[in-house]
Amino acid sequence: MKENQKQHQVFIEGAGLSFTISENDSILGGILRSGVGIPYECNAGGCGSCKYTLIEGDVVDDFEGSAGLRASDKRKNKHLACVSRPQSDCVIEIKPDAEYVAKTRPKRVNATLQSVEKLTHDLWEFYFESDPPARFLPGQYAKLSLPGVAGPRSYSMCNNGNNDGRWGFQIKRTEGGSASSFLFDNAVLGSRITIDAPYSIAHLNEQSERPLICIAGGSGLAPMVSILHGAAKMALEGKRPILYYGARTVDDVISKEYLDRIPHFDVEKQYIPIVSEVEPGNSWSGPTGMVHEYLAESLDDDCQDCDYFIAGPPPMVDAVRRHLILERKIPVEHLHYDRFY
Amino acid sequence: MSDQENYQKVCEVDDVWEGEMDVFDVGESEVLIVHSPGGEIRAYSPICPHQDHPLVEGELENCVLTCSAHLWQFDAISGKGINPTGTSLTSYPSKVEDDCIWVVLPES
Amino acid sequence: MALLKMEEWYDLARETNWTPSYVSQDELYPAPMSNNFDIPLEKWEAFDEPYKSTYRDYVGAQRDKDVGAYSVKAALARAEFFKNASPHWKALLALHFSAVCWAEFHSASAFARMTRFCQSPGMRNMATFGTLDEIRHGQIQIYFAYEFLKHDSVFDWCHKSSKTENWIIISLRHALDDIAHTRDATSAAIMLNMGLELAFTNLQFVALSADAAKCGDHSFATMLQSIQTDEARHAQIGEPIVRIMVENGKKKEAQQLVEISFWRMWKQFSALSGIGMDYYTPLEHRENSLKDFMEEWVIGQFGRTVEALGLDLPWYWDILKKDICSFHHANQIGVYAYRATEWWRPIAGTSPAEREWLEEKYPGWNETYGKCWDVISENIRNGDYEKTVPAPPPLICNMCGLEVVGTAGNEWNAVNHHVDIDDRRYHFCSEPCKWIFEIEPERYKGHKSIIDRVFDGTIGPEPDDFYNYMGQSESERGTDGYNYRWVDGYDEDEDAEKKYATG
Amino acid sequence: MNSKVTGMKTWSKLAKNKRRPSEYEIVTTNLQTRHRHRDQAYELSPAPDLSMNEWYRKYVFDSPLQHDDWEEFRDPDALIYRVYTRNQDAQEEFIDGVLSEHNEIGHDQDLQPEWLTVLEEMYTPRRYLQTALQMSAAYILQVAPASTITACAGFQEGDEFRWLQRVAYRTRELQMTHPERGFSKNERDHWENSPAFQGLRELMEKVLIAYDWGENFVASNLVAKVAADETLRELADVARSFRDPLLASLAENQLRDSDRSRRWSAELVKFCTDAKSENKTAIKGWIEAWTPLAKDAITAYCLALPAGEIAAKSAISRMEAFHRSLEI
Repeated sequence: MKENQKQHQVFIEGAGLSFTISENDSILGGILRSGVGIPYECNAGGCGSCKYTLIEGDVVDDFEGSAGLRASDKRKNKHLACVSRPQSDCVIEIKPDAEYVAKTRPKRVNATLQSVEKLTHDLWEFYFESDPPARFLPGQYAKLSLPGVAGPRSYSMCNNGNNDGRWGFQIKRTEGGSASSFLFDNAVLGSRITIDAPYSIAHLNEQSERPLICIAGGSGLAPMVSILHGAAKMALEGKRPILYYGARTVDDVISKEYLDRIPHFDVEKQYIPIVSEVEPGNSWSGPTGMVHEYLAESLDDDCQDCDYFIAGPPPMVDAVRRHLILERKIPVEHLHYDRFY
Repeated sequence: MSDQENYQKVCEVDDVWEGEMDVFDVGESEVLIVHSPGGEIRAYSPICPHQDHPLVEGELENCVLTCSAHLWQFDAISGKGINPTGTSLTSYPSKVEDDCIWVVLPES
Repeated sequence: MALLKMEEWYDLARETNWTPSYVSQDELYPAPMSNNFDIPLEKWEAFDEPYKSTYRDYVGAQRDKDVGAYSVKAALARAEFFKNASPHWKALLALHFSAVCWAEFHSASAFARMTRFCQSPGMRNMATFGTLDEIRHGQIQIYFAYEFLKHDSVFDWCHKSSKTENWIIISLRHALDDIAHTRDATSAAIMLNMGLELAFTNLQFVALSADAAKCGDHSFATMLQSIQTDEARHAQIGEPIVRIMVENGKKKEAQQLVEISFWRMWKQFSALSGIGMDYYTPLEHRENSLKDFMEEWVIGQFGRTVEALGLDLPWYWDILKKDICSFHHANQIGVYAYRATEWWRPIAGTSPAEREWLEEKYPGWNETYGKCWDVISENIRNGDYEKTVPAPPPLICNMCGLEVVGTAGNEWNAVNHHVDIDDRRYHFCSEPCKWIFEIEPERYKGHKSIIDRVFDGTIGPEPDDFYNYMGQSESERGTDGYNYRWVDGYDEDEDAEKKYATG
Repeated sequence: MNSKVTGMKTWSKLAKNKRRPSEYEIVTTNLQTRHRHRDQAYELSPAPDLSMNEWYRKYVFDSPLQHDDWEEFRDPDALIYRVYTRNQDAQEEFIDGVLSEHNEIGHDQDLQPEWLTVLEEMYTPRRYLQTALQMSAAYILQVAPASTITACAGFQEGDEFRWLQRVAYRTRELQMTHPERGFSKNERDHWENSPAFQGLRELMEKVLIAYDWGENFVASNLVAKVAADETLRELADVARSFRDPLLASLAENQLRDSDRSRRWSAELVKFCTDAKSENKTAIKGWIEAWTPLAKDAITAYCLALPAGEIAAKSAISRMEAFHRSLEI
């Protein structure tokens, strides 16, 4: 978090806004830190939400060939705010969007590893601690810069914001994944990382009175745990949130004991794990199949009036949102998710 | 109508079959031509009113146009939002003449 | 769930024969649709399929099979694969899909004939699955082919070929109509299930699937495997019937049906899969040759199955062992030379490196077929492209519809097998093709090969008449898939392009 | 260079419509080979030398039912294999649930003796009727002049087999609870000899040998199958009054399949009559020729039901209503 990098001035044409940004920061980071909102989701060059047109100046793109930018976009001098950094003063064109104004402006903090807990054979929970308080809303994510790993990686917090500076993440071990290889193989208690947070507007809205339905797969569990903790503090009388969790195998199912720690959460009634690949001979007696197929069979007709939080592997998120929006006709504003790729 | 001379040629009708949509360059601008099942032809701005995402990457099924980014849906004939409501595609006047599709684009 | 187990009730669903009284047995099971080979009805009723499946399980399993194949992700991966595929692989895909889509869909009718006209309830039910399976195989493969169409119009033939009079389509239709569609239900069941599915689908689908996986086309590979598992289910119709025939003194008849259908299918596979394996599969992905596959799966495995059922090895087994090293090599020369009569872009597949592989797999290849390719290569190097296209029409076998060929070079051994009937001479590529004709000349003698149709005036004299007759517009005539760049290897693409391109 | 490799929007055979074809059209049209030459449906010696070419000429090309372009027929459900298996898997799962539920509450133990007699004589023998219907659909399939018709008939054949197996399943289940009765022993005898079934059996046997493709389609799908289904509907109504909701549920589900058969059959009728007025005459003639036999079959079956004559009348009137709906 060195602040001795060169600073540049970025001017948003048409909006009459300008802000100062360090050469090392992404345009998106700079915009959000200055209190302006523009659309974004994955923060990693995948979804293409944060496209802007460069009118003047130089930027460097950290992610050549990112999926979010088409050849035709490049011809029109478009870039992605999340993966481009200014190299001079710039003039850009992008439509500010108040919905995306950060309720807590993202900041970079240093943190050290405090504890590790094994949730399943390959999904572990890591707690870090920072000096400044941990400020974020349930469901938001952070960009973690890990030693020896090129570029930041996005992970959702699994706890709630707090003054003790505690940040919880759940990370899945993936073969050959450098981020997971640092955390699983090299990190020791006390290892230092940098956290840039919070991001995302797919967070719990304490004003909404709609019942909550959380749908997760894989490491998409973390934001749901955060949301369920957050919801526990809200007095949603008689509106118990439901957690659907899609696991590939029985071994990937999150234990009831772990979820039992969420206040007022009745795991027997509110937690529905669904397994897609049951080995022959396994004694699994719960539902099987893909999460969206299970929802197709089991969601009630009054599902229109719920808020949906969705996180997990991209194909799962895609199948679930297609089902909810295209088949169930649920209003798009009731769905909360970030499109990662 | 004084529009008459402002019509610009986009493409031939055969370029966009019933049930298809496609994007064409007209001068400096782009226009989305939607040929709905049933035969109606419409011209729209090619970008979703939600965010900067090309509509042509979405789907056109049974006169419903779905944007691939956030699955916003629009009535392909009226351009009005189906989910969410209260929004609509930016529509341009269009006509079919001499087996070609013509539009009037706003002055930029 | 309190449900009965399949074994508890399955047999009841196979007790469904009744004795008609408002119509006669002969009216209900007439020739040419039915033939019980004079075996008593109760023997047919004893038909027992080794692997049993219920409708309930069938739709569940089949639904699951299709989920992955039809996903958007799989479709994108296929499109990506296709864009990067070499002309070799594109030619292979075009050839595969244009031959199998309609052929498999059409097989639904052959299974329906078994359901309607056989007299074994167990077989009736298995054949119903067969009918549904074949509808699947037609539809899923044409769906895959359709994804390629927007990149390359040669794939239009996957859809349009079924009713055309292209010589390759005639040849395939003749073979399939002979074994599956113009026979009584019992014979069709033996011929289709034994002669085609049991004998060759491993070769077609397992081998191709392995190649596809090696090339990175995983969804194609998975789809082919899933087809193969369907085939394995309904192909089991053949074995119990052969057993019933053998046990009831009809070994000779069963033997002949197997021999006819196996040979007919061998000729088709030899030309289509043989060329596909040994010439069209990209060299870096080739492991086994057609000969390797044939020796292991067909001569070995199928041979053992035939003997285990109480039949003999076909009389032409020694001829077959020679044929697996020769027929497709010779036909590849013809297929390449007459490339304009084909709708895809044929591959020579005889670059220097490929010739090395062929020599290794088929010792002596260079001295025989290689000599022909020497001449073709030399003409190309000299820019004499027209010399690579033979002027005279080829001699076409009146059974298999493929070119009458022999081993080229010093060992030239083409023998003109022929039969004369009613002032017409029928030509055959081989002793077994002639033998099949002579068993029942009435079945075949009225059919005209594409060349016969030229000579009798069905096809007009102008070159365009020939292509029009075959349904090929000018843009649908095959050209060298590499534009002759293979002659000195594929590496120096740009230079070679300049060198050979402007012919 | 090779001329530039370019793709196409859709199959050339579908391009003339200038319309994006549906997935159904992409994978179901133009996959048939036999409807090419009058004497040579199959690529071997022409008729009469090859008896199968003779068969196809006589019964398909020379059928009174004619169309210049059979390939233009479309299934109104636009059903393709993967949707068929998906839908039927869901239906079968539902049926599994219904069967399991009733089994668990001892449904069969509580059935009244007089109802058990009806099940034994009127329901379980229907697996033979299902077999005849399965065979009948299989014939339509193998002579159908277009692949879109092949597909419709193929799924219908699958449906008939589905219910053949479900009736067999129920037969065994009833036998296990009531071993003293004739379940799984007497069905063939009832089918071959009981007056209730002789009309249906006569109808089916005669339909099966009506080999002309047009007549077969009409006799099978517009008359015999409709008659068979309407008798099932009557049986299901009686089941309700005898507190057998299980049979009622099964029948209701089976009749959903039959509705699909009626939809495509009615569409094929319209397709034919729109093309040629002679087709109207032919179809009308066949319906008239086959209906008396079907009425007798319905009457014989229904008279053996507790509801008797009323059942027969309502079943017949529904069959006639279906015929009227065809606007022939």
